[in-house]
Amino acid sequence: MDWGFIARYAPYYVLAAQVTLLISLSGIAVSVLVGILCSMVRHARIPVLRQVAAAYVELSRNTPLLVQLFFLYFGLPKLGIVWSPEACAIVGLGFLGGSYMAESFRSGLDSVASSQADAASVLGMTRVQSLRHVILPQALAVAVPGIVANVIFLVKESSVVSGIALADLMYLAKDLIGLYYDTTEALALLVVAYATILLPISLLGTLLERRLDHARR
Amino acid sequence: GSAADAVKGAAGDAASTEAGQSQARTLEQIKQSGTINIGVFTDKAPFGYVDGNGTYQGYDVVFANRLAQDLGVKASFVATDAANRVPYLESNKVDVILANFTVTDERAQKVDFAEPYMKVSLGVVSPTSKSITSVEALAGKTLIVTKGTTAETYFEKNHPDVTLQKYDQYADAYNALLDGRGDAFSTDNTEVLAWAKSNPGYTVGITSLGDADTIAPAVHKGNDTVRDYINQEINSLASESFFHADYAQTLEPVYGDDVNVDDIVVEGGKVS
Amino acid sequence: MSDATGEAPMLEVRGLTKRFGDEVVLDGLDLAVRKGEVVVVLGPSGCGKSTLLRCIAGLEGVDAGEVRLEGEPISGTRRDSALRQRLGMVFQSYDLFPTRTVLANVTLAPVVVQHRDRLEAEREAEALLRRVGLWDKRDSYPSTLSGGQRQRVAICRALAMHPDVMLLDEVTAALDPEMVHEVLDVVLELAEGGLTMVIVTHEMRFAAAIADRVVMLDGGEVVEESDDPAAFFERPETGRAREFLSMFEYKREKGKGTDHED
Amino acid sequence: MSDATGEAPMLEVRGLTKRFGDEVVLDGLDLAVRKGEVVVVLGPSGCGKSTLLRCIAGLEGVDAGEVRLEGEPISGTRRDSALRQRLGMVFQSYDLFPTRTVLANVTLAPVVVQHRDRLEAEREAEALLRRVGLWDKRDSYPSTLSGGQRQRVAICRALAMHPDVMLLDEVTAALDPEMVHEVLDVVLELAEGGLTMVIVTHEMRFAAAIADRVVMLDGGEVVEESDDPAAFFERPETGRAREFLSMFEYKREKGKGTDHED
Amino acid sequence: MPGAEIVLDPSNVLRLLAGLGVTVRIGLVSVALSLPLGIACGMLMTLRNPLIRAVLRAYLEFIRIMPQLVLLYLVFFGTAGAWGWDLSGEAASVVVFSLWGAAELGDLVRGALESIPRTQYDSAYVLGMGRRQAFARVILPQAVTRLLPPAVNLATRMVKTTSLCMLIGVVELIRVGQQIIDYNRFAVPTGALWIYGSIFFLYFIVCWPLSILSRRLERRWAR
Ligand SMILES: Nc1ncnc2c1ncn2[C@@H]1O[C@H](COP(=O)(O)OP(=O)(O)OP(=O)(O)O)[C@@H](O)[C@H]1O
Ligand SMILES: Nc1ncnc2c1ncn2[C@@H]1O[C@H](COP(=O)(O)OP(=O)(O)OP(=O)(O)O)[C@@H](O)[C@H]1O
Ligand SMILES: [Mg+2]
Ligand SMILES: [Mg+2]
Repeated sequence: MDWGFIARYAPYYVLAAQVTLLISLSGIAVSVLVGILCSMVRHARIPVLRQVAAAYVELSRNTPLLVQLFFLYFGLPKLGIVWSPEACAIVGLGFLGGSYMAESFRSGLDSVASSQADAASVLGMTRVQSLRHVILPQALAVAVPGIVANVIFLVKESSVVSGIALADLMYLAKDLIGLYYDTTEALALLVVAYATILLPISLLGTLLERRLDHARR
Repeated sequence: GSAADAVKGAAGDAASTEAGQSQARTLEQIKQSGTINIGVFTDKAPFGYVDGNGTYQGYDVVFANRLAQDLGVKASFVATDAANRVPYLESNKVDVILANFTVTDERAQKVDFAEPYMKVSLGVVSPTSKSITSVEALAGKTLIVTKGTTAETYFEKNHPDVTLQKYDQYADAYNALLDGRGDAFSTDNTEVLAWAKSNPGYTVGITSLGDADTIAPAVHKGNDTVRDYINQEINSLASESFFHADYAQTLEPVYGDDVNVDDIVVEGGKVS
Repeated sequence: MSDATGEAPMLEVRGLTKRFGDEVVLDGLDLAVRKGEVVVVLGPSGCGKSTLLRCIAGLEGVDAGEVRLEGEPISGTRRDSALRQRLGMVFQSYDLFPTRTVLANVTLAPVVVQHRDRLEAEREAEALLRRVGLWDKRDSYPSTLSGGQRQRVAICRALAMHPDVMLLDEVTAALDPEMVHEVLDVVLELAEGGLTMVIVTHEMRFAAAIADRVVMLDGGEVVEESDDPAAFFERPETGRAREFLSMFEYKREKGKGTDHED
Repeated sequence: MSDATGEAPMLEVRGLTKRFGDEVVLDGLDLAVRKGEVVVVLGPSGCGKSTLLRCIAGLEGVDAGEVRLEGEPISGTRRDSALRQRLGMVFQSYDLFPTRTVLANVTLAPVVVQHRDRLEAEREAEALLRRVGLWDKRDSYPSTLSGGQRQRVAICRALAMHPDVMLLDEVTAALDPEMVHEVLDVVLELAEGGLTMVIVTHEMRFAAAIADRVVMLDGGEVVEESDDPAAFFERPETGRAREFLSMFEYKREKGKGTDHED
Repeated sequence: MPGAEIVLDPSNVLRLLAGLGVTVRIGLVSVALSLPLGIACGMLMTLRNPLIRAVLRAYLEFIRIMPQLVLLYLVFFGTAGAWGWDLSGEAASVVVFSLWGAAELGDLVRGALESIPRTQYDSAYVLGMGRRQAFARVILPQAVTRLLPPAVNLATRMVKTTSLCMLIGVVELIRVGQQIIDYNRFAVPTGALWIYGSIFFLYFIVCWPLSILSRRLERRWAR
């Protein structure tokens, strides 16, 4: 191990980690929005939109992010649509993550027994009150492990954006390998960087799960 | 830069001793196996690319085929990226790299180069409408490069004021230029000249940048039997002006009369 | 079907018909419950007892007939919140809100629905929880309680809304015998306090003890009704009631087992 | 503790002690069951009834004491297959094998464990399933059956091994009253057929009807034992038994509710 | 729309299909290898041995939080740099996807085994079945029905993720597509749109049936 190399390039990894975080967090935010929209459309059984949502989920789940990104980044410009790498990455992650998030939300909603809505109703709650005070807190508690898994998944998948010239962690590592051929060091830093980002998320998820355990009986 | 170079040098030593645990195949072993593994580009026409039938073509590939033929073995091509060339050799994934590999000091610490068979320096291609004609004009602009190329190294070292946008593959880089994602693209001048010829609307505003470099085959560090054989081959091919013929077959259709063949081709390893 | 005195009964069901698809579950059913009366509804599984309570509570729409509360018609599921508050209901499944503590379960609806002051709601919840012996569990989550404890909290939660009528649907079906007793003691106490209740249960001894009136459903109709529960359980009049009650009797030709010995 | 005639009882438990951690669940318990006898074990929740049956079946190891089958000691969990086959057990939860049909559930162990001929095993399964009225369900999967049907199949599955003793642990606790009857009728029939059984149940009427002997556990010991179940249920001798049986009684000061009317 | 000819040219179609073949081959070989590894892993995880548990837990957690692309680089370049291993891109991909599949499948197997109620073991025991009989006849069939839907789902994800192999130089579907785009850059300027669109579609038609299968199995066995 070449510690000089590591000392010299570790700060670059910090910068690249910021890019990774920024891109994945934005992508996750979009995913959550898409996921809520999608699960609402499917939960409420809105006609046409429901089929559109179902088709979207299939497309999103059965194609790789890399191909989705290449299509957005290199394919769309041929139609005159040129998006920045950041835009492509966030749209791509949102497109991919949306269906995963929708799935988690849906299973959360489904897991709430219908008797809970009945109980709220006989207590005189309105639909909105029942959703806000009774259904959503429970649905969320059940959905949390899935959501955390999706967050980890999306941060991991964000490594693919290096392919469209976004200077994330993976991009930096590939670059250093190509420039200086210090493969071992570049990869060691890469592993440490991802572990530093994802281990806390993973641990936080476990903690959260335990805290919400009483909500799942 | 010098401290960094020292660091890199030390790292190079460490890496080569570590990599030494794996033995490169000798010439004899290659002959016995009946195939030689050669790393080539697949997306860098007219030097190394795959044609409409899926066959490897180009200036480097013609030489590679001849090398294999004279050795009496089959050429097995391995697709490589610019950035993968050194790791491929270090891990013996290929016996030889024939992928427009510019000879540099950093690389020479990691791999052994044979005699050169081409000359290059860097060129910069940009849209004719917003042609970039000097390095100074690049300041603050976005320059597309491919990871692991001499262009990347050159601009990283000498022009930190230029924003680099890096791609894994040449194909991606060219597409990015076509889609207007950067102001210009830099790589070997031979490459950009060839490309600009066939892409109307693009001009090579800077035809020669940095030091004039050579391009040579490379082998695993210390794999002398193979390197010596290649050198011997390059020398003997000079008698039949092999690389001129190669040029006529693969590059001339692209360059036409604009380029003087002797500005590019090196015969017998002798840089004129 | 109103009272002899002409005053409207607290709760009245008239010609209630309810279908699920082609299946007629309730078929023109009539039932009136006076203020302070405890009516126990009996009947075989699937005869529509739960459906009846759910129609009364407004959880299911009705296909024909109507439900009246103090003479005012309230059929249909789209009744407003004020009306729904007048009917309290407790279900078989412990349907407490799992993400809230015991105290929060009891105070949620008073605060959110009735806009009562939190402190006042908590004071009342304290009184209710003390009555069922669960005040020291106020900060526990439902998942940490036994089934009997959960049902007692569910009863408090319904009572906190001051309902005019309580509907109890097999509130002890999922409980161990001891817990059954815990819960039914609370219900007996409510009956003694004069609360109007409609109770579905399979605990025959409990039914006999608590009922002012017993109503037996079968085939979507009332097949037997009695103001004298003791008599109903001793000498049911219809064949169906006898058959139903025999479900709780067992007979064995004794002696065979011991014949084998030696 | 053996029989007056000197012959060893079918099943005998001597000084059985079982601890979970620091908790002593069974404390030197003695019990003998004669051939063909039906013993009902009663007691409050958590008193160790299930633990007793599980120790007898070899599902739990014991800390002291022993279990004997026809005089032969069989304590411990590592007993061999032949011995295990002599004790059949049915659990509260429907524990059928969900990936196999009803028929396959009943024939699996005879074929796999006893290496009996498949056709012969199926012929016997047919007889058993007809007896419990489920022969036409032979090709159904457990998930499509009602709880009562599942328990009847579970009983057939145990019977197909020709056990000497059947252990039934609250086999009706998760069932609706009608289904309870379906299942208990089958058990009554087995008792009449002379099968030796140890039964844990909370159905007091059933217990009174089926028991040759009633054993009440509390605090890890037998607190009351009676060869005359009728007398036990009418006039329990110990305070504990009286207290336990009172769990099934309810009393209400009647009339209060009706006072309110008008 | 101009440019469609690039994906109608028979030789291009054949090349793309050959690329898809490589993709599917890597996916299938990895799935096949991760099956025994994953089952072994899952069974080991149900053991009470704390050492085995800790080791497997660490393995699982590492695989769980590392991007597959990082793992590919680790195995492809890392092992070459550190130990001079000569793994081809395809071999490295298979190694990575098998290790990843084994970890994820192991967790599924563990979950399936642990989800089987205790009374199932008890019933088998009181019926006189031996440990092996009980496992083979009672536990395994139930575990498999619970396991299969998520396992098929995992296989879909594995096939999908083989797209990353292209970044370590494996000439698979995407790389072939890039070669075609590059070669036809002048003749068909809109090639990228068509080719990436086709690749998108090809992945979809390979993965979609697997997704459907997984859902069918799930519905069938939802008991
Ligand atoms: N939501 C529903 N959709 C379709 N059918 C239903 C629905 N709810 C109840 N039923 C049917 O209506 C009939 C009566 O059901 P209900 O639950 O009211 O019976 P019950 O008397 O409460 O029985 P149990 O004693 O088992 O609780 C049953 O045949 C049932 O299958
Ligand atoms: N596997 C176990 N580990 C620890 N404690 C146990 C275990 N099984 C039972 N116990 C404890 O042993 C005691 C007796 O349990 P057991 O299930 O035998 O009671 P039971 O009489 O069958 O009660 P119930 O009527 O509720 O079924 C209980 O306090 C229980 O908590
Ligand atoms: Mg009901
Ligand atoms: Mg028990």
